[in-house]
Amino acid sequence: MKLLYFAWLKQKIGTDAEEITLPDDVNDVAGVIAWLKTRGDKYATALKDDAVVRVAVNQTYAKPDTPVSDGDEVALFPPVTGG
Amino acid sequence: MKLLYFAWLKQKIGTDAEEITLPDDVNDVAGVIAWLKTRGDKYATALKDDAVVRVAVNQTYAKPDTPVSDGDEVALFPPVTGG
Amino acid sequence: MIRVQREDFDVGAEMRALTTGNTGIGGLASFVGLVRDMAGGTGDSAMTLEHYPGMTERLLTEIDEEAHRRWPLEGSMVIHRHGRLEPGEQIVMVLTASAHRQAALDSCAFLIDWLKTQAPFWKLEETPDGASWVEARASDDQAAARWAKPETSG
Amino acid sequence: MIRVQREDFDVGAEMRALTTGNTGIGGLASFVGLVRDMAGGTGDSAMTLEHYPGMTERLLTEIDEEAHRRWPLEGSMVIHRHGRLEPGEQIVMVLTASAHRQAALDSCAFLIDWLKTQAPFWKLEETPDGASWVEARASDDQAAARWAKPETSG
Repeated sequence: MKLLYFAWLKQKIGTDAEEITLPDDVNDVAGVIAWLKTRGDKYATALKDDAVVRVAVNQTYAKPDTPVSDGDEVALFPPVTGG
Repeated sequence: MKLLYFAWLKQKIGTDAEEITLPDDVNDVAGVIAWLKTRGDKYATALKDDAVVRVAVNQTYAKPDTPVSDGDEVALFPPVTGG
Repeated sequence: MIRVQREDFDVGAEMRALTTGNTGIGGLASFVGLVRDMAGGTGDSAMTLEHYPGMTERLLTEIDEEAHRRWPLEGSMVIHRHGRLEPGEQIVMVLTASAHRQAALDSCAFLIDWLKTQAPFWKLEETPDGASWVEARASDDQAAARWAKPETSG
Repeated sequence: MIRVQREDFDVGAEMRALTTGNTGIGGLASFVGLVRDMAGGTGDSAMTLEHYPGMTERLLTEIDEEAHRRWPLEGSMVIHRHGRLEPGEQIVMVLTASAHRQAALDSCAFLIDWLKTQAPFWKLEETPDGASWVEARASDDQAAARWAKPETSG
């Protein structure tokens, strides 16, 4: 799965993109976020307040129960601030 | 008094401006229109439906009872149609 | 600022003139009115705008000042042409600039509603059947009436 | 049509491109968003707009198509810049053209409200105290919410 991070999520996590392999028991957006939090302090800190984290799956806004699988592009970002 | 006519009032009356001397008993906008109607067929026809005639005195919108005197510029025109 | 003129105008140049050097502007709204071809491409849709020189400028200045009283504007520019205009030609332009977009958008709509309904112009349309003066429309008065302040309408 | 680009744009040229040859257009509305100097002329008000390439274009295309469904438009153009922008620079432009002014004005306001609140950009502001990410504002959501259709909001 391709993960993308934007704005302060990118800064806190320390990268703008990474390729990961999902554990077998992770199959929706909420699962991805919960799993990411276990990957270290940077992730835990960046995703602490997950009410302000927005997620898009394959460039479409997603909800916590939106299904994800290994071929997807999943983006995490703060609420947009417009142009 | 300087009289100005615009749009179809100008066409019907046949001139865009004229200098006139007001009769002594004409001293408001309604009086000017009533007097103009007596000046011939063109005026009578042009001013027949005086509900659609708008008047400005010295470039300010006027009402029937707006006073006028000899030094004024009085303009008669149809309702504006905007730009 | 307002201008009433026979000549065409350059919207981009007017925008630059209004905004250059003023970094307090966050939003610039504009409206340009164009002559529409009402005759289906036959070219018979030219029109002539007659106006009352002097009074037109006075009334445009008044409404421009009114917009500045109602909204916190950093600048505005109104240009209205007169004379004969063919389909596709520019008739009128309104620019309003403000720190925030809502003031710019609202004041622009206010000014163009007034200009299209209350500005002292008379429109002579050329049609295949000859030239005819356009009648004032009630719907235009309603659009302008939306902006009337209760305490000042009459 | 929409474009997301690093480069500046020429509003006058975009207007000509949209209107030339289409004499069905009676009204052209526009809005240009500019970087405001929030630091009182110290020059410390540059900002950087980050976006999500691909998703940004998709969402801008969707909202542009939505405007065409809601209003009878003859054409529209949305340009949004990204990257670092200094005070006075153009950020975003919306053009909408219609036979009648109300459709042009309303669709322009609709698009810019959406762009300023819902478009997938994140703003990093430079201040004398360093760079900071701008937080989303509730008032912006309200401006965009005015346009929500009851049957489709969620």
